[in-house]
Amino acid sequence: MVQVTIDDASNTAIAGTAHESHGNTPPRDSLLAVQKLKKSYGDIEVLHGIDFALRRGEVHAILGENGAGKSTLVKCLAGFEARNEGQLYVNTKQEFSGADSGAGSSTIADNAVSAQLITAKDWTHAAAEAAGVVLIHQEFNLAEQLSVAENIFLGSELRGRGLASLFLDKKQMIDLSRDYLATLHCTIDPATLVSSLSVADKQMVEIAKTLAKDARVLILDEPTAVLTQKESAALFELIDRLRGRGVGIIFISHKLEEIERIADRITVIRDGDLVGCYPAATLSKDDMARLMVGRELSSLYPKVPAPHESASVALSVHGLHVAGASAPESFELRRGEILAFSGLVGSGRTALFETLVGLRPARSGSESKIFVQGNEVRLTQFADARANGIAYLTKDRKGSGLLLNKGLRENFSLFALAQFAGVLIDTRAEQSAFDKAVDTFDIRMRDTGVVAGNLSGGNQQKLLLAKMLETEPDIVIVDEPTRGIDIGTKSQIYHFLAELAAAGKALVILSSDMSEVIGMAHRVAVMHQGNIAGVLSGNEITEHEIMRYATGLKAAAA
Amino acid sequence: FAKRSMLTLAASSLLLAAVAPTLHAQTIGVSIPAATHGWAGGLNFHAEQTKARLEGANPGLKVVLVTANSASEQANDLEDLVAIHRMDALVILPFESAPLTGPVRNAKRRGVFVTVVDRGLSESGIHDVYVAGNNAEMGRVSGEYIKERLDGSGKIVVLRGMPTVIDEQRFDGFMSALEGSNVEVLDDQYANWNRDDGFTVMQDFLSRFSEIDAVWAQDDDIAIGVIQAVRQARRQEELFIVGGGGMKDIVKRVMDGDELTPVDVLYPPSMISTAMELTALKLISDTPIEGEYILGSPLITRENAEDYYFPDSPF
Amino acid sequence: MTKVDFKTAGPFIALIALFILGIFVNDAFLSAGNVSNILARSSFIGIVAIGATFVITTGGIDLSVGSMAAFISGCMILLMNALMAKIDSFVTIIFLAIVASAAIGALAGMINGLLTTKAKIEAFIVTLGTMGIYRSLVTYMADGGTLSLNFTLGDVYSEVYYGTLLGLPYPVWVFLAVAIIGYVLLNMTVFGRHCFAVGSNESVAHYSAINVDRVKTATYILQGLCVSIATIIYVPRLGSASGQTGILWELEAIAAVIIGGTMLKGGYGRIGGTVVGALILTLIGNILNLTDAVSNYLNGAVQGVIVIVAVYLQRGAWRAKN
Amino acid sequence: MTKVDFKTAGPFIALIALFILGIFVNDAFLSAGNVSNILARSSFIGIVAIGATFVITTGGIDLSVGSMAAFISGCMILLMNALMAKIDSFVTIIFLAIVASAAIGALAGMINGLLTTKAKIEAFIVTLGTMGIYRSLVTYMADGGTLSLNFTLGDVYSEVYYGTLLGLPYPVWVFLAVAIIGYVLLNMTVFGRHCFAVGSNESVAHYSAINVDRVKTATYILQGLCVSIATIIYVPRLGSASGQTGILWELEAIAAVIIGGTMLKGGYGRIGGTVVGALILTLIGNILNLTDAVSNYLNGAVQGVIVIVAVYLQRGAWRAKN
Ligand SMILES: Nc1ncnc2c1ncn2[C@@H]1O[C@H](COP(=O)(O)OP(=O)(O)OP(=O)(O)O)[C@@H](O)[C@H]1O
Ligand SMILES: Nc1ncnc2c1ncn2[C@@H]1O[C@H](COP(=O)(O)OP(=O)(O)OP(=O)(O)O)[C@@H](O)[C@H]1O
Ligand SMILES: [Mg+2]
Ligand SMILES: [Mg+2]
Repeated sequence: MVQVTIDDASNTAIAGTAHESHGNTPPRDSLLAVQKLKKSYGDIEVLHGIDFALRRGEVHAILGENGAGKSTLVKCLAGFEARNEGQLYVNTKQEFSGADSGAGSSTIADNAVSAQLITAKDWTHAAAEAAGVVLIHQEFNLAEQLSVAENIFLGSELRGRGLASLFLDKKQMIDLSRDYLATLHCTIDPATLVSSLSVADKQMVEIAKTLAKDARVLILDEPTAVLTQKESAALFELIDRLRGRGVGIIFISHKLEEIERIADRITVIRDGDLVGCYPAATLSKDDMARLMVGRELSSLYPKVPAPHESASVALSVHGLHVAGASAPESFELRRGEILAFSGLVGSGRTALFETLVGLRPARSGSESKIFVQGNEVRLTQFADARANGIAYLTKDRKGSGLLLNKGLRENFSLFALAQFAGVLIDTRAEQSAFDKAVDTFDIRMRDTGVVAGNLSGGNQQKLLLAKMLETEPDIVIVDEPTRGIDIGTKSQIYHFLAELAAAGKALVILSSDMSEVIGMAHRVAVMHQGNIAGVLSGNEITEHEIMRYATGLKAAAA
Repeated sequence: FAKRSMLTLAASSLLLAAVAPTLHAQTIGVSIPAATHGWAGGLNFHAEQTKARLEGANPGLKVVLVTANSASEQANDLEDLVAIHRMDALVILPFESAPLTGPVRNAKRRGVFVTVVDRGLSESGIHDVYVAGNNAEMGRVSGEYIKERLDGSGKIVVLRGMPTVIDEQRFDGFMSALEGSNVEVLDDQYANWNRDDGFTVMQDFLSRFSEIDAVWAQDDDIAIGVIQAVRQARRQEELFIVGGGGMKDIVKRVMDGDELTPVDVLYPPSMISTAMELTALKLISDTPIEGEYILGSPLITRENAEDYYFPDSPF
Repeated sequence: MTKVDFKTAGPFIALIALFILGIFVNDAFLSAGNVSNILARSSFIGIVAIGATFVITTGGIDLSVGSMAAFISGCMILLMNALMAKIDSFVTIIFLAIVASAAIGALAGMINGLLTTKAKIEAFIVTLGTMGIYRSLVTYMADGGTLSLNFTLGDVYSEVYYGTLLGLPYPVWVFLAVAIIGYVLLNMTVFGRHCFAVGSNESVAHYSAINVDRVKTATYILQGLCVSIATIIYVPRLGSASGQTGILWELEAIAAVIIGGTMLKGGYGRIGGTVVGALILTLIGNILNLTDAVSNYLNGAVQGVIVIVAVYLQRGAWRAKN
Repeated sequence: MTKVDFKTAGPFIALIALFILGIFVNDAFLSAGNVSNILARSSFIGIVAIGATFVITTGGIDLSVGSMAAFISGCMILLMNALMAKIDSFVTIIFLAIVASAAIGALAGMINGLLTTKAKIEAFIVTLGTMGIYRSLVTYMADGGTLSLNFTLGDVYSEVYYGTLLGLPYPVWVFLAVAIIGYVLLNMTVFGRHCFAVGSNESVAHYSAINVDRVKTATYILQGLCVSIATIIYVPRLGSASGQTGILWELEAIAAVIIGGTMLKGGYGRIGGTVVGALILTLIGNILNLTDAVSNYLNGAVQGVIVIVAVYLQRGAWRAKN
């Protein structure tokens, strides 16, 4: 039967709330729906009245620019944030028990909402989880010092039977974890500590975690941002299977081709307002981009003319031996050139460049020669790299990139701080540089007073870019620079990087995004198991060629 | 007091003359509190000195000196003295009386000759020798001096040590001496046998009370702090201070006729030497020396101060 | 494989090194009496430190344990002395005192826990405050002096400290039991798992539907219970309580925990290590009593150096792993 | 706006509440003498606590400050007494002693820092160890007793503690100066930013080209220098040093820092709050001495309660902000 709980202000609001546009009224087969949802942080309203409904067995994508409010919306849906206004309906239990309730005694039933209306106060994440609504956060939500299996079952640990029910059933948890990971074609050992996993593996653990929870509604907030195509494919396989079982899936991504591939319906939001809800089949990728950005986009990848043969060498690396790699590595980079490093996850791109810039010790006893603009330099600390005009942007923005509990200006200036300081820090200069960067990088926040952790994921990435580029480096190394960035901003960033190259800076892009590599690079170095397997240029740069080197099918002509 | 000095003298001469080779090595365990404040520092100093002297004079004698920072640490020390050093005799100045009663009894049951110093155990019949300081007496002597000096009426403040039995006994002795007089104790506060706390507490007393005729600081470390506070407030003229213990700095002042500290009350840390010597005497010569040796707390005045002034002692 | 062993073995290596030093310094070190003394002594700090392992693993700290021990001792003694007039059976009296002790310990721990979690005051401040409070209370109860257990009763009760089973003193058995229970609780139950999670990342724990406040409060209650158990075997040893009882136990307990490999910042706790840590601390004191090579004034310095070196060796071994 | 004020005002509110309590308890509280006593007294803990603010902001802890103060005092006194025989000018002697004090403080801090960063031993253990070491050394230097400054020299030097400028004792001016320098250093310089960054997230600091080890070590050196400054104004007060000197300063300093709103877990530090925290602690002691409404035995309890309540009020206000 229908249970009705009505919160204070909602009585009158509900009558006749049938929101006809785009068929967004909570219909009988809605698993989870909201109407007129508003959410504010402090005095700042972030969502201005969103209608959204998730049907059983559908993949419903949410599309929007960075900071549009996607994460906020799904956090409200999953009970992680309390909404300020609006109604929320859940219907997971009836759906799965197969009972489709008819009329109730209230007006809501007359509205054909066979779901339960839940007050904001009651919709805690625990309640949501009990109702089978599971959210994978955009930012990781793992206990670093615990193992994979321990994380997967955190909060819902398995225990033995009988007397053994006092104790954890570790073996079963490990076995099941291994099974869940296998479903995702992921081979990490469930006993590994999460702190030692790569970001991609952490994401796989996050996904595996949901499998342990038997979700009716699965919400994935940018799960593929840190995954490679192969891992993404495994995820989509899983999504297809769950959809077939009637699970409702909310999927957020900035990769439009993924949305095209997997979504049934698409809800677009812009600046906290609902743009509309559309059947996926009716939208092309260009439509999607236009709807979310609200204007026509210029071409995504700007044309950067390859540097002239005579352009001087900006960076030259000889015999750099990364700890753990089998052989030393050498390469060159010319001014005005964009060199991309591609490869599978864990192929050693990050390790190579972190070692180069002095963030990690090289293999002990190894000798390398590094020339910057023709002068030999020793980069034993990251500060040496900075002093030689090199900037390196980490791919782990949460763990190593930003101080999440500190203000935006403080974060922005941390790397380039000396530029703003004589004896004391010139906060005025700092502030104006920050204001300029907010402009340049289009960092969007509703309130400049927020801490970095409260920025939307994409805007955190932009802030990180701004931070590392503030020193105006001549050699820019960016590791996964557009991770989690919306298509509009991506294009901005590509144009920005292109301008840098055009101005004679040398760029290295470490990326798992194949189209980015192909679209931007003059040359592509493909890494395999810690070393460069091959370097492609011009017409050789194709997805096929890159994959052949990356997977070890083809090795560098020795 | 006469009995005590004579005995010490007798003991020392005997030991220095001890030539009779001992048949088997004898071990005396000495367990005292660590040097955590002035008086205990003096105690440690005298114990070290006496150990060197006894061992030097008696090749067959071994003195093991251990120090503790708490009652339970001292109980550990006793166990170690029994289990490891297999001591024949124990000289102990208990950190606190009650908690060490059991552990000392255990040692005693193993046939160890027990000399207790200063703080009596809470059970009678355990010790063979008791060299007793007399805390109540010390308080009483101080109280009586203040009462007399003030002609039976005046306002005083009291700075106490730490909340322990010793402090209680001294304080009670002091208060009983004042009984019936018109000497009014304005307030008493703990100063933890510590110079800094003595200074701070006295500063506050001086702010609080516009009229103070005398201060009982109970301990010379506290007295040092009190002196500085009084000087800072420039109220030297109106009051005097009675400390306690016999610290050389204070005794020197008494000797020099400092009006601020006209007297001191002796509570000698050298009592440990007496106890160690008596015990050694017992071990070596088997002289019957069981019993109690109560040390007095004489008033140190300008006249007799020279007898109590030991410039080389750390206390 | 060997690397993992190294990590776990860290504290053990330090322990063994000290043991060898002990043998080297004095023959009597290895005597049955001495070894059993060391074990019995380390049981106080050891038991308290096992409670502290939970608190620290969960990211908290408890500075009040020493004065809590003094307070509980005082309450037990007052209660037992009072019951002497009313109840004939010594065993009943002791039993009631033990029950009361556990209740007070749990309550005191709960107060620390609730002030930390509900009033949201930092654990360091809360327990610094309660440290002063309990110590004052026991001083007050003892009127500035010492509370002593009734003599005849004390004789009976002292069996709990001095009695032996299979050649080992009872406190050692109690220590062992507490250690085993602590190990199981921390490593094999849901509660233990949640302690790790809360210490590792509170918000993750929160989002995993773990009641963070409850877990934290529970660790303080556990700590209180451990203090109570330590007190139950402490009281028969010294038969008294005063403002000086249990002084600096908090530092010793925390040191034992950290020497054992638990991280002060939370998220990583090891009961076995804590046991070894407590033994190491006791051993250092014992070894200093074995020899007079070191001036008594320098005992503290030697202790300090050994603790630092012990942890260095251990962490060094640990680092070799990565 | 008002909300931000609340946050900053937290400790001040507690301070004012105590001040009113003081006036209420005793008229003498407001006397010029008493106020100047309070200020002069709080300068020791205050100066040490300013150093501790840096260490704690950066995520460390230093338990050795009290015994370091004792050790430095002892060294200064020995040095000055020795120089008396060689140098005539008292001012020169005092100047040399001050230089030596700063050098020893910086060195002692550096040892703590290097053991923490290079030997990778937890700060708690390192400084617990050095705490024992310094305290032992000073006891040893004093032969278990007290080191006293030469009397004539002491009279000259005592001006540093007892002298006044514009009606305020010199120590207060020194405290003020250290506080201002500390404030500027922490909030307005690159170094201060780096302290926040390291305390907030070491890995982010590392990836921002900050030399994490150097920043940490520098905070311990700063702490050592602060201890040395505190010592320089402490020695002339009583002209002596012993194993008792500076006892429990570490707890008081840390408490002052935390009462002032700095977080023990690092990443958030406030010099102004620390100054207020030190004043609060001194005030509590002063008020207790000004009244006999409270049994002496319960002083510690009242202190504990006030500290907890003060922090509660403050954190309560702080929470209201979010
Ligand atoms: N806890 C918070 N406090 C204050 N503001 C917040 C908080 N969380 C999010 N915001 C703000 O709400 C807005 C929407 O953020 P949200 O994370 O929902 O964006 P998003 O659509 O998920 O963007 P992205 O694609 O970058 O992840 C942003 O302006 C963000 O700064
Ligand atoms: N802290 C570490 N300890 C041990 N091995 C590590 C560590 N970090 C990385 N590795 C190993 O070094 C190799 C290179 O890792 P790295 O993260 O550099 O790869 P990557 O190609 O940059 O991966 P991604 O595609 O995720 O950016 C991997 O085999 C990884 O397992
Ligand atoms: Mg988002
Ligand atoms: Mg990489």
